[in-house]
Formats: sequence, C-alpha cells, structure tokens
Amino acid sequence: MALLDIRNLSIDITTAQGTTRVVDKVSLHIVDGSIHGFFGESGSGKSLIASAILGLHNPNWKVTVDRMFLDSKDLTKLSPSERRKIMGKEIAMIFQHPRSYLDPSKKIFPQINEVLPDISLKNRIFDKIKHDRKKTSTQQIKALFHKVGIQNDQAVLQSYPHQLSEGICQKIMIAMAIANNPRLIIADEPTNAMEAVTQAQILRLLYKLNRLHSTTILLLSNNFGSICHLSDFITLIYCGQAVESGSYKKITESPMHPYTEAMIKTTLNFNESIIHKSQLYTLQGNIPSSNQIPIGCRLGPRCPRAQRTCVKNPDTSNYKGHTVRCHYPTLDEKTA
Amino acid sequence: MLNYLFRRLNLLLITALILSIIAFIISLWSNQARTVQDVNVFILYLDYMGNILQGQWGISLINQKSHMQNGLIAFSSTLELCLVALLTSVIIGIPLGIFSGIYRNGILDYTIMSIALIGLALPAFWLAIMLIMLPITFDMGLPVDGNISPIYDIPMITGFQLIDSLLASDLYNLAAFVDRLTHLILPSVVLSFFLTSEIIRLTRYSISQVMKSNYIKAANTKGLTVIQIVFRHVLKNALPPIIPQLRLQLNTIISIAMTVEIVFDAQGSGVWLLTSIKAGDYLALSAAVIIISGFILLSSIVIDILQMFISPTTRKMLYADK
Amino acid sequence: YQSESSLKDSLIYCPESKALSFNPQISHDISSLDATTHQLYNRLVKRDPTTHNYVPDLATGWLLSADKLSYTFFLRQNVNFHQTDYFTPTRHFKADDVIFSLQRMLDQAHPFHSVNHGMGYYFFNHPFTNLIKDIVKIDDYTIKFILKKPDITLLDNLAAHYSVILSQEYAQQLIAHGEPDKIDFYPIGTGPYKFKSSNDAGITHYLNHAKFWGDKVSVNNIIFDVTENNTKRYAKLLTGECDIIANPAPSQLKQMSEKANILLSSEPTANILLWAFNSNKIPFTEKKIRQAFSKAVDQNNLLEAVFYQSATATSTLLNHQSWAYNRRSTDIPYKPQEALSTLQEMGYDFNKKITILTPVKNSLFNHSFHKIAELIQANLLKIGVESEILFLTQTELEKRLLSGKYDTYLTAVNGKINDPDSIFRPLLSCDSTVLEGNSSQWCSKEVQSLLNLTLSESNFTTRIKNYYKLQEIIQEERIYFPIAHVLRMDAFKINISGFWVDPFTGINFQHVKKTEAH
Amino acid sequence: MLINNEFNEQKIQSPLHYIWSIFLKNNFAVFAMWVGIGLILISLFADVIVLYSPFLQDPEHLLSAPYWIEGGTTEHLFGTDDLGRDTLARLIKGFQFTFGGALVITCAITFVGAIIGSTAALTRGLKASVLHHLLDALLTIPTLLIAFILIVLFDPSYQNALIAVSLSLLPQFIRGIYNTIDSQLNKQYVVALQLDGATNIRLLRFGIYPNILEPIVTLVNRIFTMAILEIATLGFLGFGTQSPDIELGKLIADSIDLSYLSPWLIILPGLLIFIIIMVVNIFTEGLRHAIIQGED
Amino acid sequence: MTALLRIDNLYKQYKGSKFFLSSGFRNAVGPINFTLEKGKILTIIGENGSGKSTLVQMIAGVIPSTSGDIYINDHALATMTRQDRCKSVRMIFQNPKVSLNPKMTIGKILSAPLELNTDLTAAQRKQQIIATLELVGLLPDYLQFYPNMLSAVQQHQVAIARAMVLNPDVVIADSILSTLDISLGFKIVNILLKIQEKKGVSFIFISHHMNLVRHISDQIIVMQKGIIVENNTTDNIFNSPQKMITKNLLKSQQPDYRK
Ligand SMILES: Nc1ncnc2c1ncn2[C@@H]1O[C@H](COP(=O)(O)OP(=O)(O)OP(=O)(O)O)[C@@H](O)[C@H]1O
Ligand SMILES: Nc1ncnc2c1ncn2[C@@H]1O[C@H](COP(=O)(O)OP(=O)(O)OP(=O)(O)O)[C@@H](O)[C@H]1O
Ligand SMILES: [Mg+2]
Ligand SMILES: [Mg+2]
Repeated sequence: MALLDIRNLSIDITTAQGTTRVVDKVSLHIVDGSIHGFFGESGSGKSLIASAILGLHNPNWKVTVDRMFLDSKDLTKLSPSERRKIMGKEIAMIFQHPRSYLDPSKKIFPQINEVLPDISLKNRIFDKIKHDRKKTSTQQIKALFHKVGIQNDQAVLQSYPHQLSEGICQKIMIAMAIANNPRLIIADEPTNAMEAVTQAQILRLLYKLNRLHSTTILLLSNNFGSICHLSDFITLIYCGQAVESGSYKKITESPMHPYTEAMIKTTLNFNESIIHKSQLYTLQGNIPSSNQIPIGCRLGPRCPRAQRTCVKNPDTSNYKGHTVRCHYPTLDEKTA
Repeated sequence: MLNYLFRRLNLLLITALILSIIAFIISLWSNQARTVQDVNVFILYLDYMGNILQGQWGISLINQKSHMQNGLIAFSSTLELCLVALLTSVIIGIPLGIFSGIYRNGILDYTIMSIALIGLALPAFWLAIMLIMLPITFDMGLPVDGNISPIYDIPMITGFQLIDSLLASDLYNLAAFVDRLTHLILPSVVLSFFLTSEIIRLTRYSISQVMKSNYIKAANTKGLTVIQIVFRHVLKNALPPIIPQLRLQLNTIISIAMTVEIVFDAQGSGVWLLTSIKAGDYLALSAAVIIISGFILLSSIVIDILQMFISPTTRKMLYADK
Repeated sequence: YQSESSLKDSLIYCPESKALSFNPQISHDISSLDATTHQLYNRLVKRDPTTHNYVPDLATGWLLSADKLSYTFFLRQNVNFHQTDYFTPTRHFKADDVIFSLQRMLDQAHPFHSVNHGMGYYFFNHPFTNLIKDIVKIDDYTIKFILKKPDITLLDNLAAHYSVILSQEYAQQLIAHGEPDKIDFYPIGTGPYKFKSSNDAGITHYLNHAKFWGDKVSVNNIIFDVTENNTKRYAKLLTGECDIIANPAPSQLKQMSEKANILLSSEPTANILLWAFNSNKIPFTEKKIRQAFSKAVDQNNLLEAVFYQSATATSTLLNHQSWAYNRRSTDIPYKPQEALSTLQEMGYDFNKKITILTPVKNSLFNHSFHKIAELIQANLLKIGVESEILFLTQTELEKRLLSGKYDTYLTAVNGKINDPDSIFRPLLSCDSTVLEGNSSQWCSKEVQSLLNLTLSESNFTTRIKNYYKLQEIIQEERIYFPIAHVLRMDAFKINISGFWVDPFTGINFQHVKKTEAH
Repeated sequence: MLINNEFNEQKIQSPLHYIWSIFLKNNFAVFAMWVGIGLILISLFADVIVLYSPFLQDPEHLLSAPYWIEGGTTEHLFGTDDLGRDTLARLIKGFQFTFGGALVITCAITFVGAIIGSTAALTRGLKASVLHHLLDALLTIPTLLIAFILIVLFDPSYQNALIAVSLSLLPQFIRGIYNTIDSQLNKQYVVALQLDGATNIRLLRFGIYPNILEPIVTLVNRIFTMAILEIATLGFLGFGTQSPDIELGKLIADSIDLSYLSPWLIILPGLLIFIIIMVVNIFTEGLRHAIIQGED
Repeated sequence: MTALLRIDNLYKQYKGSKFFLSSGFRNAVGPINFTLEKGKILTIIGENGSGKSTLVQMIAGVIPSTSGDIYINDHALATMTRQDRCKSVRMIFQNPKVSLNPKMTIGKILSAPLELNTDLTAAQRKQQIIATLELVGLLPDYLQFYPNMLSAVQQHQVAIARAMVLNPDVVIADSILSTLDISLGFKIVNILLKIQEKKGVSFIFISHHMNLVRHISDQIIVMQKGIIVENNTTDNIFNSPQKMITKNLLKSQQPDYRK
C-alpha cells in the first residue's frame, strides 16, 4: 500500500547559465509504515525532491509531475491553505543542521508550542484567559520529549537554540515533527555533520519511531552505508535520475544498476579484510557540474558498462517492485 | 556578559577622553578660554576639564548665557525633531521595508526601493526650501519657521518643547502643544525623507536575510501562513539588528537635522552653532562637541547594552568571541 | 489647524532684523525704531502723518519767545509710566523725566551719557549739542529750552525718534541697583505698549499698557518675530505666522500684489543707495573720472534687476518729496562710449583693478548689495575697466574704510529727520568721518561753508537757494553716484488695518485693528 | 581518467570579466554608467561646452524662464537669473564644482582611507588601538559639526570646504574598510596566504581586495553621495565656494529670494544634485548586483 | 633514528571570559607530547571540541602556542625561518571552497608558496607546479582555471597540491573529508595514500570515520579535553582500546539498528 506515490517528477531550474533539468523523471513509491532510504550524492537533487513534495519550491522552478498522491490526495491540486494543513499534520520534515532550523530569537517552548495540535485562534484566546493551556501543553511536550529521549525537559524548554547541542536540537526537531502524528516524516540528511555517537542516537531514534508508531519515514542521505541497514526500501538517485529502487534485500543482495553496485562496493571497502593503506574502491570520474550534464543516461561517462546506446535516456523497467533505469542491468536468474 | 559591560565602559571612557581632548583643542584654539602661553598644555587641559565638569563652559557672546545652557536647550530641540522624525519614519519605513523584503524583486519591491533611493538622493536643504515655498503655490497653512508660535510663552522645564507645552496646558490648553506639533511637521517631513529611506533599506535587507534562513523554511513546513510566519518568526529576528545599524547613522541624522533646522530657522543646534560662528563665538563648537558627541557616544553604548539584553543571538556571539 | 494670527488680540510683526536696543536714543537702525519709537515711548511733539504739522504728544503746547532763542513747553499731566516685572512707577510723568531724557544726550556729565555708548553714533548728541544751550525746569509741568542761536530745527529734532522720554525714576532705581546698562534693554516709557520679554531667537513680546494716557489700543499683544530670510518672511505671511512683514523682497512684490488677501503699503523714505567714489584716492581724485564712471553704469538696469518696484531711481541725493529738492538738477545719463573716451583721454590705467567694497548684510540670504556690485562690475567691464568686489563683514568693512584703502564703496544712508541737512552733513561735511557717512572722504571748503551757513539760516528761501546750489555742486563733482531711493514697504494681511509707517520714526501700531481672519 | 575534458572547451573568464559581462546585461545600470561618464566629461570640459560664460550678464533677458515655459527664449535654454546670466551655463559651472569636487574627494578618501584602513586592519597592538579609539571618537561627531569646526579653522572657501568634507567622511570610510578587511582576515584563503608568508601588500593585493569589491563599491558610493550632499550643504550655508564662483548649493542659496519670480532657479540645481546622486546610485547598485551574482 | 616531528609539552591557553576581574586562562590544549616518524600517518581522534584542531593548527603555525616546543628533525620550529618552516610543515585546509581564493587562478594559488619561499625561476616554478598537479592527479590545463569552475573533488586536489608543492616533510589534514560524500572522500584518501607512497611524507590526519582511520593510519592519538589520553599503533588501539572514550569512539561506527 503506497503512502506517497510520485510518478515522473521533473524539476527545471533557470539560472544565469541557462535552464537545467536538475531532477529528471524521478518516480518514488513509498510504502506505508516503512523506512524508505533515499540515497544520492551531494547535489543529486534529493532536497529538491523533498521540497517539491512539500510544495516549498521557488516559483521560478518548473516542476512537472505525472502523479503525486499522498494516500488519496492529489498533492498537485491543493490550494495553499489545504497544503498548509497537510504540511503540519500529515507530512513533517526534519533537516540537517537542526540548530539553524530553529528560530534563534525564541526559546524552545514557544517553538514547540506552535506546532502542537489544535491551536485555533479561539482556543488560544480562551486558554490565555484560563491559563491552563500552558499546563496541558507542557504535559504534551513532556510526553513528546520522552518519546525522543530528552531527559531534562524543563531546562531544554527554557533555553535558546544556541545553548543546545546539535544532537538535542535534532531531537527537538523530531519531537516537533511527530507532535501531530504525521503519516510521513521526510528526514533530509538528519545526521550529516554530526558526531558519530550522536548520529547513531538519532538514527536509532528514527528507527524506533518507525517501529513503534509505524510512522513512514523518507530518509534522504548521501551516506549509503549509514542508512542502508536502516531502510526497508531504498532508492538511489544519481544526478537527478533515479537509478534503482527496491527493497533493502533486493538492493543489497542483487543490485542491478552499475551505480548501485559501485556504491555497495564502496561501503563494503572496509568490511572485507583489505590491505592496510591500499587504494580504496571508488567509482571513476567526477559528478558532472550542473551545466555539464551528459545527455542520455547521466552516469554514462563514468559507467563501467557504458555502451553507445547509453546516450539515450534509458526507461525504467520494473522487476517485481524492483525498478531499475539502465540499458544493461545485471540480471540474475531469479529476476530475469 | 560582565566582561562585555566592562569593555563597553572602557570604550566609553577612552572615547570620551579623546572627545574631551578634541573639545579642548578647539577651545584652546578659539582662544577664548584663556591665553596663558607658558603654562603646560597638560595643566591647561586639566583646568579645562575641571571647568567642564563643574559646568563652567564659558559664556556665550550672543546672549551672555552659559554655553552649556545654550547648547543643551538647542540640542534638546534637535533631539525632539529627530525623535519625531524617527517615529514617523519607523511607522512608514518598517512596514514598507517588510513588504519589500518579503516580496523581494517584485513590482512592489522595486517601487518601494525607488522611493527609498529618491529619499536618499534629495538634498535635505533643498527639500526644505521646496516645502517653504509650498504655501505660496498651494494655500497650505503649515508653519515654516521657528519652534513654536511666539504667541505662546512656554516656561522651560524639560527643554523638550513638546513636553513643556503639554505641561503648560493650564496656560493655553492644548493649543500650545498643537502649535508645537504643527511647527514640527515640515522639518520632520524633510528629515523623515532621509530616515525613512534608510530604514526601508535596512529593514528590507534584514528581512530578506531572515527570509532566506533555514528556520523560515522550517516554519513553512510546519504549515504556518505567511502572516503567521512574519509575525512569529521574521520580525523578532529581523528588527533588532536594524537598531545598531541605525545607530551608526546617528551622526548623519543629527547632521541633517541641523541643516534642516537652519533652513526652517528652528532654534536647535544648527541655528545655535551657525549664529555662534557668525558671532565669532567658537567656544560654542567645543560645547557642541561635548554635548552632541557625548550624546551619540552614550546612546550608542546604551543601545549596545540593550541589544545584548534583548537579543539572544547577540548574546551568543558574545559567548563565542572571547 | 488654526493659524496663529487668528487670535485677535495678538499681532505678529515680522521685521527683517533684530532691534539693537530698545531705546531709539542710541540705536537708529530702522528695526530698532520700528520696535520702539511709537510703541514704547512718547515724545514731546510729533508730526501728523498726513498734514506733516507738529502736533502735541507729551507736551500739550509750546511757545516761541520773540527772540527766537527759547521755547517753553507745557507738559501733559497724569501720564503713567509702564509697570512691569522690573519696575513699578510711583509717580506720574513730569518735567524731570524730559530733562533726564534729553540731558542724557546733551550733558557729558550725565550719569547715563556714556551708558551703552558702545552703540555710539553720530546722532547720539550731535543734533542737540549745537542747538540747545540749556533746558530749564520751570515747574513740574513746564520746561523751557534755551537755544544757542536761532534754529528752526528744534521742533523737528524734538519730533525725531531720538527725543523719546524715558523715566527718571526708573533710571535712579537702576543706578541704585548698579545696573544702569539695563535702561536700554529693559525699557520703561509712556507709550501704548510695554515691554514683556525678548529672546535671542529674535522674538520680542509687548503687552498693552493698561494705564496709557491716550486712546485704548485694540490689540493687546504685539509680537516682533525677526525673520531674516525674505522668502521665509513671505511664506510666514501666507501661513499666518506673521500678520505684517517688513521689507518684502522686491522680487516678491509682483506676486504679492496679485494675492487677494495681502495688501502692501509703501512709503518713500530719506533712504538712499549710493556708490561712493573715494575722492582721496587716485584716480578718483579727478572729477572727470568720477563722471566717466557714473556714465558707465546703467542705473535703470540696476533698478530693474534688483528692486523691481520697490525703489525709485534718482540722480540726486535728495528725495523728490523734499522741499529742498532741485528739480532742475542735471541727470548724468548712461553713456558708456562717452565714458570710455573720457577715460582714455584722461589716461586712465586700464590695467588697474578697482575695488568695490560691499557690506555683507548680516543675513544669510540677503544678497542685494552683492547683486548691485556684480551688475556694476559687469557694466565696468564693458568699457574695459576691471574691478574686484570685496564682500566684507561689518568689522572688516569699518577697518577697511578707516584705512582709506579702497576705490569705491557701495552703501546706503538714511536721513534721520526731515531736514536736508541730515542727509548732506554726514555725506559731505569735512567734520563727519568715514564711518559717519562721508565714505567718499570728501572735504571742500565751499561745500562746508555752504552747509554751515544754511543750518543757521532762518530765512526759508535762502535755505532753499543754498541747498539748490549745493546740489548743483554735488552733481557736478559727482562725489557720489546716487542709485535709488528705496521705498519702505510692508505687506500685511487683509484683516489688519490702522497701522501706519513714518519714514523717519518707524512703524506705529497704536491704532492697529485686527478683524477675524477668513 | 580523472579529468573531465569538457572543461577545456569552456572559455576561461577572469572574475572581473565575468562580473563585467553580468553588469552589461543590466541595461538600466549601463545607461546610468553612460550618463555618469557623460557627467564626468561635462565636468571636465565645462568651460568649453557652455555657450555663454556663466558670469556674462545679459540685461535684455533678466529672469527669463526656461524655454519650455511660457516667457522663455531659446536663446537661454534654461532661462537666466536676475542678472541675466545664463542658467544652463551656471548650472554646468556649478555642477563642475560640486560634482568635480565630490569626485576628487571620493578619490582622495578612497586612496587615503584604503591605506589607513588596511594598515589598521593588519596591525595589532597599541598603534591600532589608538587609531581605533580616535576613529570611534571622530565617528561620534556629526559631519556637519566637523565641517563647521574645520571651516572656522581655515575660513570659508571652496578648497577648505572640500577639505572639511573629506575629513568628515574619512573616518567613516576607514572604519568601513577596516571592518571589511577584518572580516576577511579569518577567511581561510587569507590564512593560507599568510601561512605561505605573504607580505601584507601581497595579502591585500591578491587575497583581500579582490574579495571585498562589493563592500568597497558600497562604501565608495556612500562616500560619494554624502560628499555631494555635504558640499552642496556647505555651499548653501555660505561656507563653501565664495562669490563669484558658483556651486550647486550656493546657486540655490543665491536664488532663494527669487523663488517667487522664477522658482526654477532653485528647482533646477536641486534636481541636478538629485540626478547626479540617482545616476551614481543606480550605477553602483548595478555593479553591486553584478559582483554579488558573479561571486556565487 | 630520531623522530621527524617531536612535540614537547605543548600548551595552548585562551583568555578566560567568565569574570573580568579574574582574568584567568582556560587550557584549550596541553600538555601535549608525542613524536612522529618519517613516512608514517598519524591520526588524531577525539570528540568535538577536544582540541584536535587547536593542536594541529599550532603545529602548522596558524596559531601561536602558549608554551612548549615543536621540533622538526630536531630543529625547534620557533627558531626556524618562515621559509624553512613552510618547507617542513604544510597544512591542507578543511574546506577548499573557503580556503581557495575565488579570485585567483589555480596557477597563481599554487605559485604563491613557491614565490614566497623558494628562489626558483618562473620556469622552474611552473615545472614544479605541473609536477605537483600530476602528483595529485590533475591536468596542467587547470592552471588557468578559477576554483569555482572545479568540482568539489578537484578543489580538494588543488588544496592538496598547494600543500605538496613545497615538498614538505609533514602534511596536516584536518578533517578534510568532512565536507565530502564518503564515496568522493575515498578518492581523496586514495590520492593521499599515493602521495605518501611516492614522496614518503608524514601525514597528520584528523577524521571521525573510524574505518578509514583504521585503514590508513600507522599511529593513533586519542584526545579528550585537550590532552592525549591514548597514543598507540593502529592495531593496538583498535584491538585493545584502553580508555572508555576510545571504546566509545570506536563503537560509534556502523551500528546495527536491526537488532
Ligand atoms: N535555488 C537553486 N537555484 C539553482 N540551482 C539549485 C538551487 N537549489 C539547488 N540547485 C541545484 O540543484 C541540484 C540539487 O540540489 P539538492 O540540494 O537537491 O541536492 P542534494 O542531493 O540535497 O545535496 P546535498 O546532499 O548536498 O544536500 C544541485 O546541483 C544544485 O546546483
Ligand atoms: N579562538 C578561540 N578562543 C577560545 N577558545 C577556543 C578558540 N578556538 C577553539 N577554542 C576552544 O578550544 C577547544 C578545542 O577546539 P578545537 O576546535 O580544537 O576542537 P576539535 O577537536 O577540533 O573539534 P572538532 O572535532 O569539532 O573539529 C574548544 O573547547 C573550543 O571551544
Ligand atoms: Mg540536501
Ligand atoms: Mg576541528
């Protein structure tokens, strides 16, 4: 059962250098209650896709999509106010560098308070008079903090963001995200640039949320290794083109796309007993810059299996829920 | 934090010292203080400072009153003008700046920014003359000269005539106050032209900076409306940084206010200095340095310290730089 | 917004400059006269504004003795002096006050003779010293003037602005307090208004003198609001910040006359604008050079460019209205070619730059002297004479004048009383210094004797004849190049009526009325 | 193969060229630039291009209106003043003094200020802190007051007005330069260059100045604007140019009595000042945008 | 054989800021003592704020030390001329986006250290630069380029080239991989390893990526709160960590969430 279903999402951005198609026909199929890992190297367009889902893109980006449904709602046909309702309640987002996503001039309490459910104007005024809003919301927040594992909640609530560590901030962001029990959390590189210890904490937290509350999580990351074990489904994107998508098992055990294979090899670099100080495996070549994107399959110039046909854009082929976009996928007997 | 206070205080003292030396040099050179040639300059300076601290700033050649008294009265009038102009500019400029900053690069933005540019490019004295010429072209009855109608004889209590005229309401009801206000209209309009465009530019920059920031993006994902975002998150972050920026403009503002006063013949520091200079009374200049610069210095430091208390972000910066 | 002038019992008068003091005995500038003569003080006699006859003021009548050497004056009784914060009179006006006031100017030993003498000026004692031998008190309300020689100008002098009557009692109080110099700044008189306050910003406030001996005034407050800037003065008249403005700029007159709610009053004065040639300095020692320079300047152009309708052109020093004006005096017309040939004839050194001294009026915006100087400069350039305008402040100017190092000087003189002598003497007498008015450093025996002779002459026809002669000499010698008689102009709101301006003693608000503004 | 060959085909443009090419796309700013160049040329050749001498009096035409207004003549396109002097010629002459003066001042301040500001930013210790406090103190004195003080010291004249204006604006510029350089000093490329042992001059030349073009342009623009306004203000107050020389502010002051007869004598110089400032601001705004765009 | 680099009782203190009267000093780093041999890779690990950057910046000469000495080949760094020092220790800055001057071409960036610290002629310099570019795997064409025209990896390569162009003995690389994706970071690691192989330089390396640390380093220093808590060979650290902090640091790598 798909919670979020996106078909052929493309984004064109016009800059001084001309128009580039930054995201090219990406389809995304997120199963309800799963963790969906979305891997792509820096600049591959992950954040763009996330903001397109939320409708937060700049007006001068051209977003075209065949179908974008959240459950049964067509996200493309929402009025701004409906979209706003969806954003708080059904989809929530957490970011990399959480501290910068918290308002620096406000203490944590009012910021969390803002996202708590049911703050209609009428209630707010009413509560101001009755003075018990604060109490109930404090309790709510306490519960939330308990969920995300913040212990000294009073101290945290009375602090400004800059007084807290990145890890705590990220936990607060997560608390804010789950406050309305959204169905989908989009986590855009939530652990990047964090210490390894903290990284592990946050990821574990997300995992727990998913398992305990069956919240669907779309986990964007540029570190294949750190998310692949966590995810039920994985999509890989390269330069704005989704290259392969499938369940954890299928992707890790029988990758079809050469890019996926390369990524797995990269992650596994250390797992096998390799010679100390020997050269590590990497995919040859560089990611093309945005004005140098090759036509056809964008991996083309770097692909070990590239052939002449690769200058044409490959179509997506679906092998029992395992989709791949390559002219020459690795097909083992089972799938073939 | 204490450390910061201490540093500000330190700055205050040293800057005040330098200012007093400048004032001393002017007074020395104006040769009115005293002309003892052989005495050590240092001793002369101490002497001068002693006199200044005791309030003996010398006697004006124009009206035989103390320079301190003249200067303070004149400057309070200037200050009053500045404050009224600031108030109007804030009322006009901040909303415009906010619109401009939020709808950046829209037609509204371009219009507002053009207005701001015009405000900067119009010479204040010229604008003032144009306004003085207004009653001739249109039959408009706003007073163009002086602080208050000579009909009213307002006893001086605070030095701020708006307040004084209010206090004198038993004499003239509110007529004197209203009269003072109408006298302030044209000068403050001229001054506001500059101030408003300055405030619009600062606000716009600050707002657009905040609008780009991540927490506004996050606020968007929380499902807040634009208005909610502006009021809950943008303003509180965007407005405080304007104050220190405006503080840097303080001396320009006072400069323009003085020019405006001269044209409108409002009895403020501009006219005071001008008449003193014309009368060859140069000691007034050193009094002006002490009063005006002293005011700017003090208010800067007060603003700095207030800023520190108001804005958590500044406090953070203070923690960071050791 | 209700304009200030809508208050019916306050009148705001905006002169161009501040009164130097509140006593016309020591300050003779028009602003001081406007501010004092008629408002604060009375004189013994005054002139009727329309008939120009002498009418009683503080004197109820007078007798001339048969030998024409003494006048007896009978004084008004029950006249009150002003009561103010700083003085409360205990007695009425009487002879002592007259003697005190006039002796202040006459008697060198008078305790107030030298008080505030910093403002010392030719007229402070001159008119009387050669005239009056003594003033005798006959009783409290009768006094007698004994003259040195028969002189018909006594009444003129007593009607002049400087013959105002001060309070002797107040003066004694001041002496007792050791602050005699206050007498001219905190004035006490008998006039219809009394002094209330005055500040550095040039605002002076007069109140109605409730116990005034004459008719009650209808406006209770008179406020003098000094506004130097012409444009501003006009604007203030329009905005209602002024009810009456003095000396509207010539350039504004046309527009003002077109405005329905503004009226203009103009009054010829004894004022004359002059270009003086320094007759002590080569080449202006030569009559012909002076004449040539006169021919080189286009007077009509000057008038048009600077004064519009606010001045009348003149070729002589006297006003056309003066009884001594010589109608047959010859004009020197604008003939640059002739001037050039004369100069060449005289071997004038065209490489020399002549100087034109020009006073800076102490107003920021007033440039009319300068403008005239520039026009003259341009005219001179046309005949190849280069000139340099020296724009000097009062002190610099005086220094320069005393040193005698100047070629020409642009100036204005003002007759103080309605007698030709008061114009001629300062300008032409050997006795009068450059600061007193003799800016061409002129001294000739012929002129001097003519001047002296005429003053003591009581035969009116002879006097006229003498003055005609004098004018012919001046015209021939071309010591001065008279440019224009400036009119005394005032502009006022249509709801103001009843003020009048005396060209010699200033404006009078005694009968002014203010009706509801529209 | 580690290298993308595509790069070689790309034309390598130096950052300055790049900025310039961006600037040229902004028609509005380019137009302002040409007008600005025109203004500079006019101020250089003012004496040549005027039809009449600004001091020549034409008694036939006193106070004539600009030709487009009723009563104007084509002989004097912008009319004449009360002495029959050609307004256009006087405007141009006055413009030469105001604009040229501001230009000279701006160059001088930029030069001197850059030297002092850079030196201050690169030195530490007593000397720098003395300079700092001095600047702090000077910055609290309003520019008009500084100008008054200096004018009184040196007597009013055009040159002295220029000196006064430059001295009153100099502290602002130094402080501005100082702040920008100071913020550059902890940039890593500057640290790297310092670590290489670059001398201060080299550091400034290669490391710092190329990267602070935008703040410099802003600062210079501000100084120029203030200079124009202040020169005109001093001229207007009678502390600048003395007669017979003219300057826009003085032109206004001189004609103030004539505001009723021919208001354009006041309006035109004011508009000219306005136009100068607008043109310069639009130009620098365009330049700034180009620099900002070119940098990201 | 004596050590290439020897650190002797090195301290760094920052002015205390809590109370203005007690102008105390806060120990950021110190005391530090360790040695590094030629051709070895030393990695410093530790939590955020444990003083790793401060330490290496002192060695590189970016910030002065408060007390203590640094010896290279038994010469105290403090007594060396700047030129010698630059030829001994070089630093690769963390983020080439901010450490490469956007207004200078690659050629200029690379020739600056040569111009300032050697007496080579222009031609020799060019030769040296090209050789260095080759070493880091870049084509000579890049000399004319400006940094923003290069991709992230290429910018890193330039940054490495700048450090290598003087042929130093010790190269410091402070968390240079943190701004790169892992897969790209490996490219840089490969380059560094190759360089070490060819030139035999010593590296001081800072990274939070434990697997990588294990792969490349010969010696590991563990820092906590400004002091060295453990200093040992890679094998010893990974196989038998002594301190709690070390164990925590090692454990953080690749946790298995599915348990
Ligand atoms: N506002 C923008 N204007 C122009 N181009 C943009 C803009 N935002 C992003 N891009 C381009 O879109 C591409 C994808 O960016 P995006 O931020 O989605 O990448 P990402 O996968 O999230 O990278 P990272 O891992 O660094 O977050 C980039 O190449 C970038 O150049
Ligand atoms: N300029 C400075 N002034 C005062 N204290 C400083 C300064 N720079 C660093 N510190 C302090 O020194 C300590 C060590 O910082 P350092 O940057 O060396 O840590 P680090 O180990 O590199 O951390 P990270 O892993 O985050 O890079 C920190 O506590 C920091 O607060
Ligand atoms: Mg991203
Ligand atoms: Mg670090």
